[in-house]
Amino acid sequence: MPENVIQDSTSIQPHAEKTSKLANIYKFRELGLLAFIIILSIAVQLRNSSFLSGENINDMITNTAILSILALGMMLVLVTRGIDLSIGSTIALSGMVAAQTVSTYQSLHPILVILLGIVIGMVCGAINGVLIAKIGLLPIIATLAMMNIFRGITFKISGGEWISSYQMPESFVSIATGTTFGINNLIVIAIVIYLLFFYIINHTRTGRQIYAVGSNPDSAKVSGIKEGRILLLVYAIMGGFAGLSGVLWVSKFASAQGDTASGYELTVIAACILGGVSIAGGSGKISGIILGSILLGILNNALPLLNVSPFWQTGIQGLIILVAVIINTLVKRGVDRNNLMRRKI
Amino acid sequence: MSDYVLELKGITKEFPGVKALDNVHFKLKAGEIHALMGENGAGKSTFIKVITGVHAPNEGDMFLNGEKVQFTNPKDAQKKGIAAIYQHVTNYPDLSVTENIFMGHEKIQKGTKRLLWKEMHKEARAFLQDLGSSIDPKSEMGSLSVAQQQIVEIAKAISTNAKIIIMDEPTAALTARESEELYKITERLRDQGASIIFISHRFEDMYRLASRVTVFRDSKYIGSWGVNEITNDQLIVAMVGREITQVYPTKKNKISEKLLEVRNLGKMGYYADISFTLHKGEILGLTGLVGAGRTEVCQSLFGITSYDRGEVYLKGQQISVKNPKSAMNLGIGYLPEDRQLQGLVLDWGIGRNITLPALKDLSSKGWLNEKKESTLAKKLAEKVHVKATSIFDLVSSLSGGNQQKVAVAKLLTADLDIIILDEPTKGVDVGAKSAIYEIINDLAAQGYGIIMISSEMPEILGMSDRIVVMREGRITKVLDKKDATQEVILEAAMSEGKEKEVG
Amino acid sequence: APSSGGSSSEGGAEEGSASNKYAFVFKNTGNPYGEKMMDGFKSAVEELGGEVILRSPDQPTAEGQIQIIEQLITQKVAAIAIAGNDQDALEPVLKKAMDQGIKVLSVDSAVNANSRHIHVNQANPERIGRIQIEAVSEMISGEGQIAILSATSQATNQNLWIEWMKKELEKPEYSKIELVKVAYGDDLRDKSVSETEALLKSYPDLKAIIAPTTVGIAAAGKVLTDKGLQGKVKLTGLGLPSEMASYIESGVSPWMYLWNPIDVGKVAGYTAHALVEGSIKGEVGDTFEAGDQGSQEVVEDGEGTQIMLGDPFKFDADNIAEWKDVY
Amino acid sequence: MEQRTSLDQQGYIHRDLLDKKDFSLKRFFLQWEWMLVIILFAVMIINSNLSPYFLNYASLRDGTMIFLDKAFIVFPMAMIMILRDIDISVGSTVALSSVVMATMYNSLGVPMELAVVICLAVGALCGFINGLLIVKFKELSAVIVTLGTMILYRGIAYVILEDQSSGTFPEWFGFFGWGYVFGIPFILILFIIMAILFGILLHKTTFGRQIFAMGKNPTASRFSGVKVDRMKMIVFTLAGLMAGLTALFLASRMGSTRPNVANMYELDVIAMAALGGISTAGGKGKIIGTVIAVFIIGYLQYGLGLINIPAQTLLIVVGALLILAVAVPKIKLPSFMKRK
Ligand SMILES: Nc1ncnc2c1ncn2[C@@H]1O[C@H](COP(=O)(O)OP(=O)(O)OP(=O)(O)O)[C@@H](O)[C@H]1O
Ligand SMILES: Nc1ncnc2c1ncn2[C@@H]1O[C@H](COP(=O)(O)OP(=O)(O)OP(=O)(O)O)[C@@H](O)[C@H]1O
Ligand SMILES: [Mg+2]
Ligand SMILES: [Mg+2]
Repeated sequence: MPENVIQDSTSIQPHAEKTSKLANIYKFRELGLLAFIIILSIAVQLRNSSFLSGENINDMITNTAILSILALGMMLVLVTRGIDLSIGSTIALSGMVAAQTVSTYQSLHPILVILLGIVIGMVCGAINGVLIAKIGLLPIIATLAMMNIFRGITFKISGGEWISSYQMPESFVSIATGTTFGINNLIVIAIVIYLLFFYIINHTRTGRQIYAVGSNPDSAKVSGIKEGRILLLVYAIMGGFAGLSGVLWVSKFASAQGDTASGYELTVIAACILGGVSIAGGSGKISGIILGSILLGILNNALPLLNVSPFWQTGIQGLIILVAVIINTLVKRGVDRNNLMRRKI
Repeated sequence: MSDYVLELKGITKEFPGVKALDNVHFKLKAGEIHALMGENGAGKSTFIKVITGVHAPNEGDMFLNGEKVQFTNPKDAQKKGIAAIYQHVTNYPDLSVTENIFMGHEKIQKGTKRLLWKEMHKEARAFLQDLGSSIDPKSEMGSLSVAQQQIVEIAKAISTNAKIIIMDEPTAALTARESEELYKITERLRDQGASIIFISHRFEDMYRLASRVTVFRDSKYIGSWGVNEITNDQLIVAMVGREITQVYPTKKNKISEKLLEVRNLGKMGYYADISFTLHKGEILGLTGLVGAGRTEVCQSLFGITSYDRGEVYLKGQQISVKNPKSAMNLGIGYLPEDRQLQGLVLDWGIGRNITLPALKDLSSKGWLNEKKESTLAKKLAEKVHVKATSIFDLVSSLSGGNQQKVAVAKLLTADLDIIILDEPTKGVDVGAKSAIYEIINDLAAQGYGIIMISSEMPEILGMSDRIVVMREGRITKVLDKKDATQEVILEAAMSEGKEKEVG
Repeated sequence: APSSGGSSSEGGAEEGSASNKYAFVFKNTGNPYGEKMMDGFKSAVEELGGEVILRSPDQPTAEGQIQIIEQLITQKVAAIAIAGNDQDALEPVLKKAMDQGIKVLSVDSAVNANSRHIHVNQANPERIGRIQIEAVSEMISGEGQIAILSATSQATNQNLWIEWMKKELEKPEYSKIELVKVAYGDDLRDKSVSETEALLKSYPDLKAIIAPTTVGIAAAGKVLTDKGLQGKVKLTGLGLPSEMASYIESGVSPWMYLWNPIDVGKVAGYTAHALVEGSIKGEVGDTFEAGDQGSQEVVEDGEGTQIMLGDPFKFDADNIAEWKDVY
Repeated sequence: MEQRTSLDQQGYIHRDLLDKKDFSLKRFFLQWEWMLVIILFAVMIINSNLSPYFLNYASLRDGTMIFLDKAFIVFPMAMIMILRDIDISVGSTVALSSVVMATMYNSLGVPMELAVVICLAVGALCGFINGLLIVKFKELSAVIVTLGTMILYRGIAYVILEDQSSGTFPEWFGFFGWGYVFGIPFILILFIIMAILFGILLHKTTFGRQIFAMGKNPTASRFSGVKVDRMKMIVFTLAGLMAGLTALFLASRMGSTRPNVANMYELDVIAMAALGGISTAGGKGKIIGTVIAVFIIGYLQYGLGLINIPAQTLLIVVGALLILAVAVPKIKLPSFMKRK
């Protein structure tokens, strides 16, 4: 029913309440995805009962932690209508430098190594940011080019060598394997970052400005938001996360190579997309990317558990990703339709 | 202290290739509502953006309470108590109403820098209620109707405690009734001590609200008058540079056989039981409040959206319109409501825009004949009197009225029987308006059947042969020209009819 | 196929052999195993007075190698030694090279017999396969479930080795050993980790994992270490000493195998030289002196010929320390 | 420029609109494509100074052959980018169509001629499915859909061939990848033909005009009677078809195929299109630009390969070139170099 905007508020009250309840359901845009994940989990559990065991869930979350950190950064980038294809290379670069550093300075404190990785990543991200925000290159082109450049640099500085676990001090390897309060450090780091960014995104001015820039860049200008600075910030954050992930990655696998995380950017983007982040910018929620990352994590974990032929795994993953986004779309459409049905004409 | 809260002297603003403002003056007294008028492209919006610091002027000075100021960005202006509601939507569709209101001056806890959501929601609700609206501050901006968004924009201006509020064509998207509410709000703001600059192409707005009026023409300052010091005709001359004797041209059209018959058309959630007829040479006015469903009905006839019930007959034959192309092949054309989004390719030239619907006729076996294209484009652009130098001028460089003329010219490429015009004069100045009316009348005289959607009462009354009134997705009244009065139409558009669940 | 259309063989069959350039094309760049092999190749060729070109594509693809080989043909090198990313896909371009008088040999990962003069085989696949089973049997005292974690690739000899492992398992002395699954980690760290974890969960009684791939064995070593399964689940296979050093020292993998890529590279260098000099033709029975690698003989290999190096080398806690810094 | 004005019967100022553009030398030479030509020349000159092997007919001819396969996809990708979309499934489409072709011929005994047709058909079908999904689920953007099908198509290729390669095609099939006509590589001839066809399609036909219109303003195009859905499906199908063509050349060049060929081709193709002046912001670009860009990247890689530059340096050089080429005009000539 059309709302005649300026009306005495009494006559419109009940109607407004009704729509806002519907709107609340609609607001949880990842409803379809959540349902999909639950059904998938049940199906997997029926086939292999160790799936929902504590140990497996722990493994699954540990393995998904890095992905989810990256997805958070990518969400911010996507929200500003951008994309970052260079993160796989940034991961490799920061991981390689960090590994080389610890192999030389064995006694370096892990926190410093993490900081080093973050700084390297932020520099990479800031380069992207300058190209995009200051020079005005399209994100996809700028980051595509930097993807090549960062990867090339990684190969150069590694000189074709890998850094192996025996060269890494125990303190470094335990970044990824150690626990805090009985929880794996990777999970702890991811949770801390998520809490921090939940706060930044939803409760600080800068966080909201990121969404404003993505939602309508022109009005952002009119509101006096410095678009360039926001973009720079977002790419620097993405880079910082990639740098951090590089350290975590190398620590987790106890090996640093030139081709680490090659092509991983697409996995990260897939997690965001599954989580309902819009490529067109402006919208994307933390709850969504958590679900998106979890779905990918489940796929990576469950397919081997189900004894699926390795040659079918890629195909099944692609199919499930497609089906999941399509189901989510259909559910959203259903909610919209439902809203319409209830409208009185 | 000066007499004027705001004074601008000798403002010049150039864009590459365009001088949008040429040595313009303006004075705003405390507590007045000052109308700013002028043709499309006269430079009004640009002027506003200079005031608010969006554009830096090339020359000229600005004084605030007698004190010289220079804004380098909109925030400076905001801090000095200037707020603007811009002509084109400048909101954030993905963000909540509260955020839209407080963007740029959020409430922040000192120290932690945390946003105080609760306070902001509460305050936003209060602002909106103050404006007589019950919009939920937590709802998403994009889900609101245009009029609701307008209210939010006003709430935003109020929320900054602005002393100077500028409204750039706030009534363009509103109906008479909604405009009336806006007038009241505006007056209340004035009574509370704000000074207001009000831009509009509607004379009603000016007479109803303003005490002074300033006119720009072709980027130049023409003059300022007290509203009572100047006659309507003088004002028009000031704006257009010539006299317009008659806004609504005399009719020359002859109504003959039935062209279109719509029977019981319905689309779940949008409209229901729509039945009407259209004859050759007839101008059928379609009116109602904003959101009454007029656009939806017409877009269904044009194949943009589907309908799920009812039949459409063209010259006695039942037709089904699958897409706009098939509608055009059947002889139905549609001039969209939003010309920038739906009507035109803004950074294309005039010529290419005009020929876009007719490419098939301009090509043999898909091969485009550019010579033929230029000829046709030139012919049609001249036919609707587009003001430009060549058919390669970018449409984005044209004023609103001229853009609309280009959009109309597009319709003339096809071999049509029926032309649907959706708010053809929205945001168009008087001069262009009367030109567009002239074109519409010509078309009717040539035997086109015309459906004209309009929310402007005088236009509907002045132009239509018959009038269909819609309310909440249903037709409430069909009137002959001779029976139509403002009161009858308003009543049909607003009275509470019985409601039925559709679905 | 390369000769269809006509004019591709200009440049002359004889002209190429006048050149003194020896090229080595590895699978991809940034791989220490490959770097070491190239080091060996380089030292051998330079000792013989040749000029060396070392190339690898940035991704391990046949497409990338084809481009490089075209460039090498244009440069009229004397010989190309290649670790193929695909058995068959390089055939047309390598045939074109051979048509122009360039000597072609594959190293480490063979290309098919049509596309090479000879293959330098780092170790006997039958021995590699059998020795793994012997090792695992010894580690688990001849009883229990085992699994294989492989890559999934055509370029390497993984499948051949696995076949030999299965053949070896048919022997009666291994009747109590059960091969429960062959998993594929795609030579990706993260995937190999997931696959290993899945193996451990699906087969709680698993006694040992054989991972005949360098990435896979290191990933498996990491998982076993992290899960504290050292001693419970044994690990062996083919791995880089540097990557595996910590797991061998900690006992997660009591021992594992590999050959010395430097030596493989050297032999490839001497072989290339011998081919170019014409002292061998790549036919069965040819023999030549391969510097410090001793005398080598060309033997049969399916439809083609090859030079077979010895058994894989065993790395264990006693010798790993001296190798981990080498490669 | 004289301005002819008159008053018509209603007293409007009536202007005669010009319908011919006068030729401006400045505008002609300030086109992006000239910048590309200059870069191409620079690359050629540098290369011939670097390597004595570069500048001779046989070298250029064979050098050209090896980088052209994926270049066919650049044309439809340019169209897709003009539509403000992107297709990242083309690499997987190449893999799937070549794998199906090889399986048809090698395992199912289908004659090779038919298998070739099937290869193209499978490519087109993959593209068609992309188009269909994009059109049916408008809420999803093309990136999302093609990201899904990228994984799916490659997955299907793995299901078909597992980890095997499938090869041994008939002798004549080698002609695609290695054949010459009058001493010119067949692939080059076909590439030029395709460039001309796509150039005409995009710049001289109603179809092309509608593509540009959709890129600039899809809504207005729809309201103007452009069948936007159908256009999209056609363009994505064309992308699939060209991927099928690439599959032919690739399979022919390698004499076999396997599921992991053409990995990440999409990124190379996008880079070529971007260098060629196709803007992913939509509505802009010329086929000739993409053609020059293909040769720039191709010869750059080939030339540096001839002096045996390591692959990692090549990565850096190509990345830097891409950045410089798109950044330089933005920095120096903001108002003129805008392509129009
Ligand atoms: N932003 C919106 N959100 C939800 N419903 C809307 C929105 N805008 C319009 N509607 C509904 O859609 C239906 C049709 O709107 P439509 O725009 O066709 O009406 P209209 O009479 O043409 O109005 P207008 O004068 O604005 O063109 C109405 O019932 C209206 O309530
Ligand atoms: N950013 C810009 N770049 C170039 N030209 C511009 C820009 N903004 C406005 N113009 C041009 O400046 C002139 C004045 O435009 P402006 O929007 O101020 O007119 P207006 O009086 O508000 O018209 P309307 O009544 O249609 O809103 C027009 O010719 C317009 O095309
Ligand atoms: Mg304006
Ligand atoms: Mg409407």
